[in-house]
Amino acid sequence: MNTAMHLEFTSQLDYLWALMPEAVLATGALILLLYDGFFGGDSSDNRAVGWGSMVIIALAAVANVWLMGVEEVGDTGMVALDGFRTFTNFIFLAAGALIVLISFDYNRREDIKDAEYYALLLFALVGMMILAGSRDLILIFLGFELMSLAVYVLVGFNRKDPRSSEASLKYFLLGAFASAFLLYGMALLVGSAGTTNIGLMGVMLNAESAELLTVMALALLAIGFGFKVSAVPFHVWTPDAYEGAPTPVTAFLGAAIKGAAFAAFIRIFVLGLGDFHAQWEAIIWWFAALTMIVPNLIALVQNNIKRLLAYSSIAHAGYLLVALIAANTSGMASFLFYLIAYTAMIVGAFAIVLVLAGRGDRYQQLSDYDGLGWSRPWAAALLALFLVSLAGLPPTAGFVGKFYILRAAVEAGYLNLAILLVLTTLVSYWYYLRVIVNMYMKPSAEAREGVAWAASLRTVLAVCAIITVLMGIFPSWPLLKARQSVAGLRQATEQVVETDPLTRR
Amino acid sequence: MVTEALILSGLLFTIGAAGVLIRRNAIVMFMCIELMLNAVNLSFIAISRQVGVSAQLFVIFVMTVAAAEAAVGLAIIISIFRHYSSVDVRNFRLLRW
Amino acid sequence: MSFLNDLYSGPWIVTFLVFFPGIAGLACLFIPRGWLKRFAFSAGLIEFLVSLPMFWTFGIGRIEYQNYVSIPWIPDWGISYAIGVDGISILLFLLTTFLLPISVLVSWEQIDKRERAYYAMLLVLVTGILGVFVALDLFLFYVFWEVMLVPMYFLIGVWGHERRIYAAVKFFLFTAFGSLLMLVAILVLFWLHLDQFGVASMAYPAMLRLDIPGGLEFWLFVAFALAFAIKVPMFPFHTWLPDAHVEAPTAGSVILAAVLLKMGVYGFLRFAIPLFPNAALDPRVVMTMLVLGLIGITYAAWVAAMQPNLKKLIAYTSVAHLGFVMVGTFAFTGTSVAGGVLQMVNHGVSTGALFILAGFLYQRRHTYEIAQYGGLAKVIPVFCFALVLTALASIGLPGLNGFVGEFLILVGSFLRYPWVTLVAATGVIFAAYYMLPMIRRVVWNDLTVEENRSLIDLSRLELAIIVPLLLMMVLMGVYPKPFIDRVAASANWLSERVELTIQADTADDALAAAEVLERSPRTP
Amino acid sequence: MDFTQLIFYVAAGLAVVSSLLMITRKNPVFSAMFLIVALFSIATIFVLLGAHFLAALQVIVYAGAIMVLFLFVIMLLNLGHDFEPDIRGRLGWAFMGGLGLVLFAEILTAVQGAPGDAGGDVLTPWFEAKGVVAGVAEPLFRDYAVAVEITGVLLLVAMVGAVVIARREA
Amino acid sequence: MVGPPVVPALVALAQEAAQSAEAAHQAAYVPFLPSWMILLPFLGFLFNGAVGFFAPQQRKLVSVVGPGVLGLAALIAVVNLVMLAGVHDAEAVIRSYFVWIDIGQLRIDAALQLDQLSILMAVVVTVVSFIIHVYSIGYMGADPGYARYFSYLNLFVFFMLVLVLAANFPIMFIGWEGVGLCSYLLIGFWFTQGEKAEAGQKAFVVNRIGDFGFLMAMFALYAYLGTLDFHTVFEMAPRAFEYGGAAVTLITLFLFLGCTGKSAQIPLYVWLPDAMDGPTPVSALIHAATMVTAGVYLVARSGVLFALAPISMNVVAVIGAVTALFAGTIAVMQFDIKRVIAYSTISQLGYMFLAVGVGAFTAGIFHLGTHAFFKALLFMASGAVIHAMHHALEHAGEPAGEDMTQDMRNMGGLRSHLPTTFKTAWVAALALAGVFPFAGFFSKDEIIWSAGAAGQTVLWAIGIATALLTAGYITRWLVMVFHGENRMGREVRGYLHEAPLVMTGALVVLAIGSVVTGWVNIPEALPLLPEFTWLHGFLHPSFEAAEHILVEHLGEPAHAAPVGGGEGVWAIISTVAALAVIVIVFNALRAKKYRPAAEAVEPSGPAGLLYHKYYVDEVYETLILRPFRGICRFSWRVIDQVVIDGVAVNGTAYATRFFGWIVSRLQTGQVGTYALIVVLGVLVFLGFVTL
Repeated sequence: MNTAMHLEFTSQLDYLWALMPEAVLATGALILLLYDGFFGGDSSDNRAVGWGSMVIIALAAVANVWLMGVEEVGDTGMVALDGFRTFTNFIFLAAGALIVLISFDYNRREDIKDAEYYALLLFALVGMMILAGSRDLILIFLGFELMSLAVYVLVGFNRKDPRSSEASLKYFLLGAFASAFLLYGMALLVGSAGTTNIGLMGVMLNAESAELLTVMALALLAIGFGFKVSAVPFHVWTPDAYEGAPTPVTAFLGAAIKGAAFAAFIRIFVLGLGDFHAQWEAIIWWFAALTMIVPNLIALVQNNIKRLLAYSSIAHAGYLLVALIAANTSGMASFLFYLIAYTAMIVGAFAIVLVLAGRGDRYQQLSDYDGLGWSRPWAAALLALFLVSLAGLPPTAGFVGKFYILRAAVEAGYLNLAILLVLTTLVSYWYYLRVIVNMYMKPSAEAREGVAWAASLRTVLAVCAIITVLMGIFPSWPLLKARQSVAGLRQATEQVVETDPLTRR
Repeated sequence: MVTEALILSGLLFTIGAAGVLIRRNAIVMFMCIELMLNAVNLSFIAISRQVGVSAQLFVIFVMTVAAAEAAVGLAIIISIFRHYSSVDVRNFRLLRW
Repeated sequence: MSFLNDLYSGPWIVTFLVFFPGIAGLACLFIPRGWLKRFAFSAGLIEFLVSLPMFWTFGIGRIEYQNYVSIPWIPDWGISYAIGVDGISILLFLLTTFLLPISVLVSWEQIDKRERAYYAMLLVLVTGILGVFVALDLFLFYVFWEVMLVPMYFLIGVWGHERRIYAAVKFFLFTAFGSLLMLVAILVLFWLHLDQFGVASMAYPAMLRLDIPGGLEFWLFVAFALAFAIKVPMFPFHTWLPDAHVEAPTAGSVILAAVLLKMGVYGFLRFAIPLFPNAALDPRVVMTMLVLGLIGITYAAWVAAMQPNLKKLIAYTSVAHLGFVMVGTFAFTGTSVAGGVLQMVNHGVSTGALFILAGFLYQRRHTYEIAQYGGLAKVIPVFCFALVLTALASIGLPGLNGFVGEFLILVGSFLRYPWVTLVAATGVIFAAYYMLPMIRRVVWNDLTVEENRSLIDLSRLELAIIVPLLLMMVLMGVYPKPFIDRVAASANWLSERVELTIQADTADDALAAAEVLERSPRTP
Repeated sequence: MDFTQLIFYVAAGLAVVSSLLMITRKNPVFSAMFLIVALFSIATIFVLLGAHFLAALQVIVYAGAIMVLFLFVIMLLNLGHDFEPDIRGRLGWAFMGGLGLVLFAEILTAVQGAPGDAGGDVLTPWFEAKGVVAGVAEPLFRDYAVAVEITGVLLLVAMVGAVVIARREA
Repeated sequence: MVGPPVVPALVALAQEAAQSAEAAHQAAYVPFLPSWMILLPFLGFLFNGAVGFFAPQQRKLVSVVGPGVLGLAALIAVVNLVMLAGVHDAEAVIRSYFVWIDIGQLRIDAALQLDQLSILMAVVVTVVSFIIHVYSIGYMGADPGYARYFSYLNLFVFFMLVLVLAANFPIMFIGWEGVGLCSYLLIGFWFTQGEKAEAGQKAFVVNRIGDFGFLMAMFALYAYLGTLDFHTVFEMAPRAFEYGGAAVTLITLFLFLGCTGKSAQIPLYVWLPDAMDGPTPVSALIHAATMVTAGVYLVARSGVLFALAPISMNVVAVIGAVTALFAGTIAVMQFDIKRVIAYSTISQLGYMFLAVGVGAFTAGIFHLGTHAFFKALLFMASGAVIHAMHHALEHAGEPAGEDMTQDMRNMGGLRSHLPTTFKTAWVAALALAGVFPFAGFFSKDEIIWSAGAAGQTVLWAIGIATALLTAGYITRWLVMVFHGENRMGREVRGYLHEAPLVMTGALVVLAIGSVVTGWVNIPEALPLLPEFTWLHGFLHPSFEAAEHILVEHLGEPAHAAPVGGGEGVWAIISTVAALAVIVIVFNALRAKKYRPAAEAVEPSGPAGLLYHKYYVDEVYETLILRPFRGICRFSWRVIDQVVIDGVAVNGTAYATRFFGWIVSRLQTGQVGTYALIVVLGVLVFLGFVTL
């Protein structure tokens, strides 16, 4: 790696190099489509395509490893080449792989044969990676839409199920609606900055005397991203989409998509527009506060496990928003760490929900989980583990992640948000506990047919559980990696928080 | 004229947004969104006078995206119509609370 | 024996003791059902026997942490696995290991469903508790503090009585409420350390050197104090306790009362007061805490006197007893602090025994209603003997353990707060007022309930459970000196050191004072 | 008021009126028609603002392709009649209208800070130098080639997605 | 820092005191097996307790071991007394066995202090206990809890000896509470009867109020002096405390609060009459002879402190005198054979407090000793009567509840059936009435005289009045029980018979004691008698310091009664008056026809007031207990369940959930609503930045 390749972005070919993992994925997805078109025929199973996509993801990961050795020269390239990007790429790829693995079972059970499922998953990954790795508004927009379009379709992929279609429609309509706002914000931003390059905006705009137009643009931009990361009050689509979507896609929505949106959010707001911290802080503060409070409250009255996890996922977006507003190294590193932990636990949780729901996703009510702890001890124990981790109790990854976010918040002086975070966490304990109560403390529900635990699914669960526990007990290495990945990203952001953290809000 | 165009863009954007709120027909709502996108395009065009051609390039991508969205969106609408025999969003309330 | 000496003066014995129950607990999940009980008990017994020599190898009169070990855990955040015992923790530590085999044994006959998970939870719980008592790193402390919540939650919620779910959730949320705010405070401390010394550290000794701005110090103290006050529990944060106690299975109640509550006071002694001396010993704060302690003593006694439910009564007596301890803690003389620690151990033994005895009754009659009993001395005299003795120990009859702690607390508190002590001492009267009627209605009186005629007296197993506790009560009452000796030096040191920190006006002086009195964590 | 401005206001008025009509007509087909009118008006303004190429695109892509697609779907689903009361009641109208006014007011406030015509015109010299099509194409394929590539993927996704999701269940 | 700091100078004092304590070790008196004195009863307790657990039917061994250990202990005590009496002004010997509590400055040894006062008390305790143990063999012979009974009794003596022999306050407190515990256990010995168990509980709780005072006194003493050892405390006190100062006054008042509880003085006397529910030997031992006198012992022991606090002395004297009179009047109208004596005990204890309150410590201890004998005798005589009544009623097949066996209205004319009991009861009564030459005459006379000599005219007068009252009620008691017509059925009467030998033997021994114990201290003032102030001389070292302080501040006691006349004159007057009262009452009552309790009408008017004990229990119940229970109930039902748990805790939870529900209603599932929410959000946030 010492002989690092340097990219200067003097020609468009450089971008191809810089987008190597994305290119691998996209090409792979295309090949898969072609393969399916020519050889797939009427095969009753789309598993071959699934394994193919696993291979492609692995190749993309290799490409990403290669990317780690590439350095960029100059700082205005449309595509970033930094630790942040490779780190998030890895997480997205890993999440994608996990989702592919849990999809096998689901697709067979729900009789979903279209190979396009996996191709779209890969395309969504491409979109996410572009989204998280770009520095240009156009690329961000395109990545955004690429990801969204693929996911709109994925959400509605279970065509037999009206819930799936409904979820897809709601997601699509509101997503497009929010895109318009985002785009309007971009327009105004371009108008006031005169450039589409995020890196240059800080130079072009004077943060000290920011015009109303810029502030407005920032607000619209924040709203657009707020929609994607489901920040309250733009979260309204989330529970419906999560509940209706095929469960693997729900996991994908919860883990990777939100992560990608957040990565872009952070890249634009912290890295690109960190100088405008004072301008966007108020908005994000309210986002964070509301996004912690509202979903945690609503989740208390949920009876559908998927919906409950959906609200839980919104609440986690709130916690991540705290990391975002902290806008310091800790904040970004904690985001990366949290992303790993969160991906592991949310995918794990949904994987169990997926299996237990049975054919046609019938068993999704909390009451269906009664007594599960004793009739299906492993499933229940794992679900309990993931829930405990989501709740942020030690010794799980969720705790360390939350701790890191809190640390970032305290360092940046957002004691009020830190306190709000822990209080809402307290509320969240309540509904996570409800699931555990049902599983362990209530008499068993009536017996139902056994479920098959495919090897792929068991692998996913094992991986998620190990990550959840190991990162809870020995978080050093990922913490180090997370910190290294954001080290030196942007010195200026450190100045934002230089003042005494305890005298500010 | 740029300012006027921007104001017009804002007005159209607002009308589009209001349309989304007012209508209950999924297709018409989607059309309203298209109008909003077009309003944004108008903004881009207006500001490209000062910013340069890159803002116009943006419009090209927006248009492409809008086309892609239209394809996917209408497909979704067709798909849901199969279930509900309706495109009235009031009927789509299996998922709530 | 030099091998033993080396072992017990070395750093790893405590680590072993902390994690052994947890590992054994996980092993429980895979033990054949037939072996399970014996396995769990053996694990508990081994734990206790291994821990027992610590009582003698503990260096009396030494104030530094013994069996100290500190190895980096999360170096990036300055977090290390740092543990050690001193006079404040050693007795609580040993109390926990002492009660472990007993609570396992108690469960032998009372738990008849989902046994594997039960013993696993019980043992894991003990790991959490032991960890709390030895952790010398704030992060580690917090981890253990929370880790212990989950198994306790399961113990109450799965193996409890009718309203177990309510009680379990209440317990969990209530205690988590306090600890989460403490987490924020810990992070602020962490940040302050980073700010003042440029080094990330969570080490407890390092935190003692911090120079915390006045207003902030108060709020940090409040955050810590809230967590601990809930755990103690102090009035008005006590209402989770009766519910948790009543619904928990016997062993759960025993651990809860005997050890878990102590974590609160321990937290005050180890963290809340030494870390924030100026806030904690601000006269207004002290008065508030003392008054709350006094309310705990009197009010809980009054409420206890009215309880128709045996377990609930005992639960409220815990609140009253812990009120005493809190008074001793915040009077903050060496004597009262030592008395407080001692009283915690005493309370652990006697209240633990009370819960066990209540459990024995429950096993026979499946009710905790006091009105359902009466005249038991005629049918089950041995049981009644144990109950009366325990009750007397609990109300602080001289010659039994309860008195010594109470006496030291009050005698120590009187030096500073005579009026507070005056009120606190009325607790002595109220103690008789709630406990004796219970005894009368259970043990004495006429045998009115027909079912009670056929009760059988304590079995051998039950005797094996209760006799060690009774012996401890008598031993600690008649010859408390060895126990006091182990606490005294640390208690005195603590109170002196904190006083000195307060007296030292400027930051420099405070640092100097801290430096002078700093316990260098060295391994002997 | 010179001629360009006159055209601008006419086109703007047309755009506003037709979009208002679009959101108020009960029949979706009418709505689509009015939207097309609005898009044409906007294309006119594009021309006035110097974006000739994009004006052409606007007509071709939007009016020509997208709106046809809309109409096609409306017809396909047999929604071309106006008895379906898909518009909110009077009260909803007023409320939503009010919200729209507020939104407009906010946008207006912000837009007033924009440089406007005073910001100069870099576009006219550029197009004069490069030509209308090349002026757009050159930066598009030079500086944003990668974006174009991505757009290709995007369109592929849209195509695949539309096919998959609209496909009748076997 | 609030509160009295321990002055460094006091540390020097403490060292000095320690040196003199060392000197005490070199005194000529070498205690004889002091630890065995207290260990023996304890071993007896263990043994009998074990028997009670494992072989409750075993009686023989218990009958030997129970009284046996006491006999040995008494022997040791007497030997020690003799040895001590042989050494002139022997210094106190402190035997320390192990360190009980040691922390910081506080060091409490498990130590015994052997000096004149404690040994004398030990002798009284062990001797009386031994006799009562023997008596119990007969009295409790048929009880199923025989071994348990003896184990309790042994334990009681153990604690009593700890109390008496302790060398510091905390160890004394162990004994102090320990005897309370045994009292509790023994009162409730027949626990299956609800009111007995309740009486025991009442005794315990009331005593705890007193103990609270004791504790506070200890804390204050430690705060001021830094030690709780008797020796050091009394050594340092005169220098550490200002005469009449607030500190020492408060300390002594707290101590006295403890005494009022244990020794049944106003206002805490209420438990003692109820304590009569226990077996009669228990009443004799604990509630007459030993435990209840612990308060007097404590005041005498802490004489130095009390001497320094004139206000406290006055309080002690006044409370004592008032209690004496008050309880005496109640005794006049009681019909329960034991209650009369119980109130009499309270009254006599009042006398003792009067004595120590006016500084006549020796007189107080003297009366304590004599009282132990004659009051124990009175109780045991009652016991014999009850025993007889019980047997007779049982044999006759009639209900033998306590209302039958103990109500004097059912008795009368028992002298022919219970001759020995009758005779010994008369001896005891005369002793109680203070008739020459019975023991009570000497001790009571000295108390009254001391009160007069101290210039307490009113108290002196009360003392005399009470003495006459005493003669009156005890004569009434005698008459109702033994004289006149037997008011039982003929059939029952036939079964009445004297108690067994162990019991009557014990009665006789005590009767002898009731006569001769008075002779240990014959004041010179009495005409015709040789002066023999052995007790004064013997106890002199124990009270020297206290008396020195008194003399220093109050001057020598006067040699004439407040209304003139010397000690001799008043002794004669009081004896004659008492005799006169006895004769008058005897004659007046012998002729009176009593109706059996079942047919009797309740007394009304002033007599009713006395009969109902001035309604004190009722007043306590109404004014203190009921409101207190109300507070308790309020605390639980309202504060705990409604305010804290209901509103604050569950209320928060419900509110949270409710808010959750409310907010969840926004998720209508309608895209229109969602769009509206989004737009509203946009508007708000844009407004946020634009405004």
